[in-house]
Amino acid sequence: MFYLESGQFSTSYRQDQRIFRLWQARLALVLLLAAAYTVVPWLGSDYLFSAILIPFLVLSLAGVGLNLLTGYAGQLSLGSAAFMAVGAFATYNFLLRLPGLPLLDGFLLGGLSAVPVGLVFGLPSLRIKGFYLLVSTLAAQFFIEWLFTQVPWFANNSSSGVISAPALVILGHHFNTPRGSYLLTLSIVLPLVLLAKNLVRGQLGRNWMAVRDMDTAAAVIGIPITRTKLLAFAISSFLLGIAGALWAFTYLGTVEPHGFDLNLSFQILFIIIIGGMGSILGNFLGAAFIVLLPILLSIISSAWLGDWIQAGQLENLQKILFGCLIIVFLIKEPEGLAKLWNTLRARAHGWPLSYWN
Amino acid sequence: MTSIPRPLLRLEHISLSFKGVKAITDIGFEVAEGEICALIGPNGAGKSALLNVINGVYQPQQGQVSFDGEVRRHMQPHHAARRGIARTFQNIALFKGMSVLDNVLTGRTLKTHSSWIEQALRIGRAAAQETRQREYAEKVIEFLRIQPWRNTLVGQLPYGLQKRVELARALAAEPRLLLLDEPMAGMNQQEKHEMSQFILDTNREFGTTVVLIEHDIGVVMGLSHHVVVLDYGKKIADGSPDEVRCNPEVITAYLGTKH
Amino acid sequence: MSFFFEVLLGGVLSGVMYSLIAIGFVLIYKASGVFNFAQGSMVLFAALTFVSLLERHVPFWLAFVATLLVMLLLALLIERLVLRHLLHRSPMTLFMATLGLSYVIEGGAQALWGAQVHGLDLGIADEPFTLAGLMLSQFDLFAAAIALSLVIVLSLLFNRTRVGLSLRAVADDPLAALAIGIRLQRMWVLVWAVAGFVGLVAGLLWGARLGVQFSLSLIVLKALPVLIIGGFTSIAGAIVGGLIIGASEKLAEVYVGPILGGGIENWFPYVLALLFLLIRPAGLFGEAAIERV
Amino acid sequence: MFYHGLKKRGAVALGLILALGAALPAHAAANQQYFPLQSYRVGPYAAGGTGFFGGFIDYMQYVNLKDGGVNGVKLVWSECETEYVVEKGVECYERLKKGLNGAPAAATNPLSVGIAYATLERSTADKLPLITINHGRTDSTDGSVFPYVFPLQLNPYSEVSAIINYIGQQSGGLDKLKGKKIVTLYHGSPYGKETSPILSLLAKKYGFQLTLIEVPHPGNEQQSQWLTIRQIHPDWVILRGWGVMTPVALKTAQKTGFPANHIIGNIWSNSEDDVIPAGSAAKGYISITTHPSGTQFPVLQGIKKYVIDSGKGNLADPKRFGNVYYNLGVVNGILNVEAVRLAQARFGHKPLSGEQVRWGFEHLKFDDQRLKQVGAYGLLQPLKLSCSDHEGGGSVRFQQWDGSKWKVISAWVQADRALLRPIIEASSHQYAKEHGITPRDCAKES
Repeated sequence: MFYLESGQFSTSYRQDQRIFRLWQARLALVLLLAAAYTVVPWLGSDYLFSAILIPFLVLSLAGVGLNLLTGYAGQLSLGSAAFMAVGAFATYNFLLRLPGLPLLDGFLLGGLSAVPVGLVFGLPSLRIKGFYLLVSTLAAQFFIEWLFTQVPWFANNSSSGVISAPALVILGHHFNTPRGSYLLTLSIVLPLVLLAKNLVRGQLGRNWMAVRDMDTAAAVIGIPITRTKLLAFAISSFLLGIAGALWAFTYLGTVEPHGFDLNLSFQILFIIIIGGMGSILGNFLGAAFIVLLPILLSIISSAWLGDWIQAGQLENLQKILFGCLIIVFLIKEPEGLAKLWNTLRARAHGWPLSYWN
Repeated sequence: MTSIPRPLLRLEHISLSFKGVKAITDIGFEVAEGEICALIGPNGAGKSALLNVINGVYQPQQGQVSFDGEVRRHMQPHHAARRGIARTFQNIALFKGMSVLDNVLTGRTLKTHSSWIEQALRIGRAAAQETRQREYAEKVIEFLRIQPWRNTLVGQLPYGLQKRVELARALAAEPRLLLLDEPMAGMNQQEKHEMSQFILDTNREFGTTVVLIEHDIGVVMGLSHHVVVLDYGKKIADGSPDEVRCNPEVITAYLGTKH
Repeated sequence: MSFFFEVLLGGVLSGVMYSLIAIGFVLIYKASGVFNFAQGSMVLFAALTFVSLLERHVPFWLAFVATLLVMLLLALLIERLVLRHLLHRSPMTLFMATLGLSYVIEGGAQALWGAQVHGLDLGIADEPFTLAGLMLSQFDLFAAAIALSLVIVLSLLFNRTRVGLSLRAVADDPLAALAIGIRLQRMWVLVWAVAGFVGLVAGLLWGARLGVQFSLSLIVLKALPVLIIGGFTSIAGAIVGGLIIGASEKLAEVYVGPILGGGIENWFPYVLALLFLLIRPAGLFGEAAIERV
Repeated sequence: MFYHGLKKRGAVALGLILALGAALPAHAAANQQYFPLQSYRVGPYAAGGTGFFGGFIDYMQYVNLKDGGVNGVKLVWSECETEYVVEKGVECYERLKKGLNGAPAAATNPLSVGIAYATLERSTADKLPLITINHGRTDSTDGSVFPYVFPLQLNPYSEVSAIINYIGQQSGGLDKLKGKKIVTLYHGSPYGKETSPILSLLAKKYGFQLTLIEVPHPGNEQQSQWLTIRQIHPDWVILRGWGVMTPVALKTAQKTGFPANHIIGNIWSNSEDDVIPAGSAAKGYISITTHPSGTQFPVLQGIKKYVIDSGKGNLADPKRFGNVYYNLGVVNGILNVEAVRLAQARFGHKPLSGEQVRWGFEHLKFDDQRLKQVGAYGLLQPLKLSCSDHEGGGSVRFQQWDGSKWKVISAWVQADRALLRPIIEASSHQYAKEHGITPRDCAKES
């Protein structure tokens, strides 16, 4: 049925600039969204919502955030979790200390408060490059983690230092159930991703890639390097901040500073490596991969080799597998699952002509 | 050559050195609006360095550059770009990870005035401008006949085409002054011919002033209205092709006899 | 005042330990331009292997040699399966590859030797004795001595031997090295193996301190600032950087910590390194990288 | 083994759940009570997890093999590795909470503060008891606000209070504490900080001089902290450690010349895995415990006879049988099974819902006689829970490491729970207010 798409020519640049040029793609998208809002909530179980879909959505958003910075603007960062932490704790405090503040505004403010932090730790990127920048982002990682552990005010002086989700209410509608949290998360993540997509296909996105590929040339054709880099840090940490708030409140429900540790940063980096640097779709693929693989592994093993492989060994196995995949992708497919997906589609277009493009 | 009534570009007493090593010594010349000026000279004569001075990649220790009447000692690359100076590089400086179209579109960056917020929301000027940029980019792509590769990653294109794409990116900025660093290096006669055609057409159709570096004397003489000859960072001749051709110093420099 | 010196000394001596880790990085970075994040897990792996052998009643030296062989094998595999396929890739890519590598090694180490904590006794007492009013421990001196001799050995290896010369050639310009017939692959294997050896030594000293266990792999995080300060390409730099980090973080913890509420050791070195970067991007001993336009 | 069979089929069922994303149709339950285990056997804290869940599983196994379950209701369980990571803990909780082949889940026992916090509200919503033995959220002691959460035996506040009382005893009376210097070295995390306010309170009350020193996570560098301690020259150091921090603390203490027998470790610094890596430096180190290690207790002998010797033991390393974490697992098993038994006495000898088991937990009562019956006299402290008190015990014993094993050196030392109660209630009521909970009236509860 793929060759139905033949004969669809863009007759205007407007048409050509659509995210989904083909009506099949657009239809598929509409169906997908419809399903996400109707069938899934109707059929889904608590497990599906709170153990798979919500983390998947949140991690996808976080992936987008990091991808703008690393995949598009070429600034390597290991501090993603720190910016997420800022978002989470800021949201918590805004909602706590400004009673009556609408929930969504709380999330928005949380994201915004991550921006200055991102800028501060992004400043060194103007002078240093490549993995030297790791130092700056790692500094962020450790400092922020320490700060939130250290200053009890951030956790409303609770002796445990743990912050827990406020009531998720929008216009008197409660979202605290797994199903509700899922719908809420979905409705926050999707528009943000759309914005990100618009950015990367617009002038700013091209400037980012230009800076990534060769910043001297970028400067020569009049791209303001400083501004472009800092914008990358700002927007990236904004998205990460909101992702952090979602992580804390629609996914886990409660979180402590160490919940945003280096491992989370790594996870997000892996999402974009596996999913595909410089791709928006890739973040979803990568997130799905990183959420599902461990679950499938453990289920498969306990189902079929439950006796002779014990839970612990499985975890090690999975660690090894992850590592290998990272390396394999870096070697074989630096553009990640997204690229594979596109090649697949290209094949499908060509079908039945197997040697198309 | 006598002073031009109203030069677009004037260099005066430019001297540049790296860690004490002199690259350019007291060079000055003028380029008239709308002319094609060629910089020639043996390797290491300081030609590329001079281009880098003109668009602010290097800061000269002495001398000043005046462009369109505006005099400045220190110019930042992006400022130069703003004033309408575009250039290509000796060893191609394209954005390898991006498609031909996107590369050309980056050339439009200074013509885009919508804020990133507008771009994100696709509101206000953003969408309309995006389309306008696209139209112009397509015009340039057509002009340089690289439509077939519109959506190819430049990294995958052959050398000759990459040179063309780089020219396209420069033209997309609608420059008043175009600096070309060996636009035909490593090309065969056929390609060189095409490239020269593009340069001439650019000069005629858009009235773009061109300063180019080229080794192939034949091409240079055919192409340019005005030739400046450098040797060991000094200017040894400056004039019309014919004047330069019979300049004894030039001959020695090129025949390489000691002096 | 003597307290100040005690803190300083203590810091310097734990700095020695950092240096040991950092040296491993420098070696690999010099020869293959890789910032090897997996160094930490290599330390863990080496130490775990060694201890597990000891616990299976393998005599000390035999265990040591066996572990060395294992590390050599590991280096071989890494070169074959990873580095070889990542020639001419960006440092960023290489770095991320080593990130993956660290996962593989950590997982493997635990799968192989289990996750429980092992004690390790090198037979050197870690009890304090006072020297000129300053408190010292034999173990510290021992560690310092080891580090020192390691540096001497390595610099001899680099400057005197033929292998060392070709190593430096590779470091300076891989292509040229290839041209004059140096086998790049072999050099890399060698360097990674040496790094493995350094890792083992570091692992033993740290292991004797902390017990051999998972968190050994975390000391990789201390090495990064050390490298920034010392420069990625200089063994001397690694030592000095280590000492600076060690001393300053301890002093900061003792004198600044209380003001900020303590526990600042995790991020202080990074902030310090950041300042260094902004002032002297090449580090103390590193060669400044010149960018061609 | 038959319960493995169950595990398999259960997992396949879970596979289906995943595939369909739909709830598993709960077909008629076999006569089984299910325990979902969010265990951790790898990662930095594997030592604790392996021991604890080993003991827990072996005890349930013992009950199955010896009595054929609880009143004929077989105990079944399945493990899900959390690696002590909160997200994984949540995933496991959601995966396992539905029960196994219709066998309903009795209670969850994540041995992790983080996971406990993350699943606290879920447990309440799902009506599934959340057991946080010796740890967890202090104010969940107030069962009127936290009906489904049980910090059994000992909550963090009682912990420090008991330690101070012990130090009091040692110095010959709490009044002698005046002017004493006590340093608390704590892990740089919410867990580590949790007891600081209580310590300060006690310091004010008894007039001892308290210094709080933080060790940044994970704690494998403590030179500066111990030099500071040496500077202060305290009478006692209270060690609130976790994972690698404890052995390193002991090593560094030795290195800086502080005597191990004046360091008192808290409940998570009290296992063999904490001291063995420190080698000789740990000799003389004192720590609290809610249960002695050792295998002399009848219940452990029983486990040996029925489980270990018949090769059905869960431990890969037999040396760990009877160590602190293992015995904690056994104690935890005893408490869980007893809760099921009590609940059955009320709701009938059949598989019970979490809600019913909760009743059992709330009415847990162990006096010496009952302890003797289950063969845990001296292993488990006498305790009695109620609607308002979900902790029950609140007393600890002190043990000292002699270089090869722990020796119990004190009788049960009670925490000053009367003193702590108002603080706990203040906090629990604040929680109730934040979350719009109206506390149960415990007078009405039966």
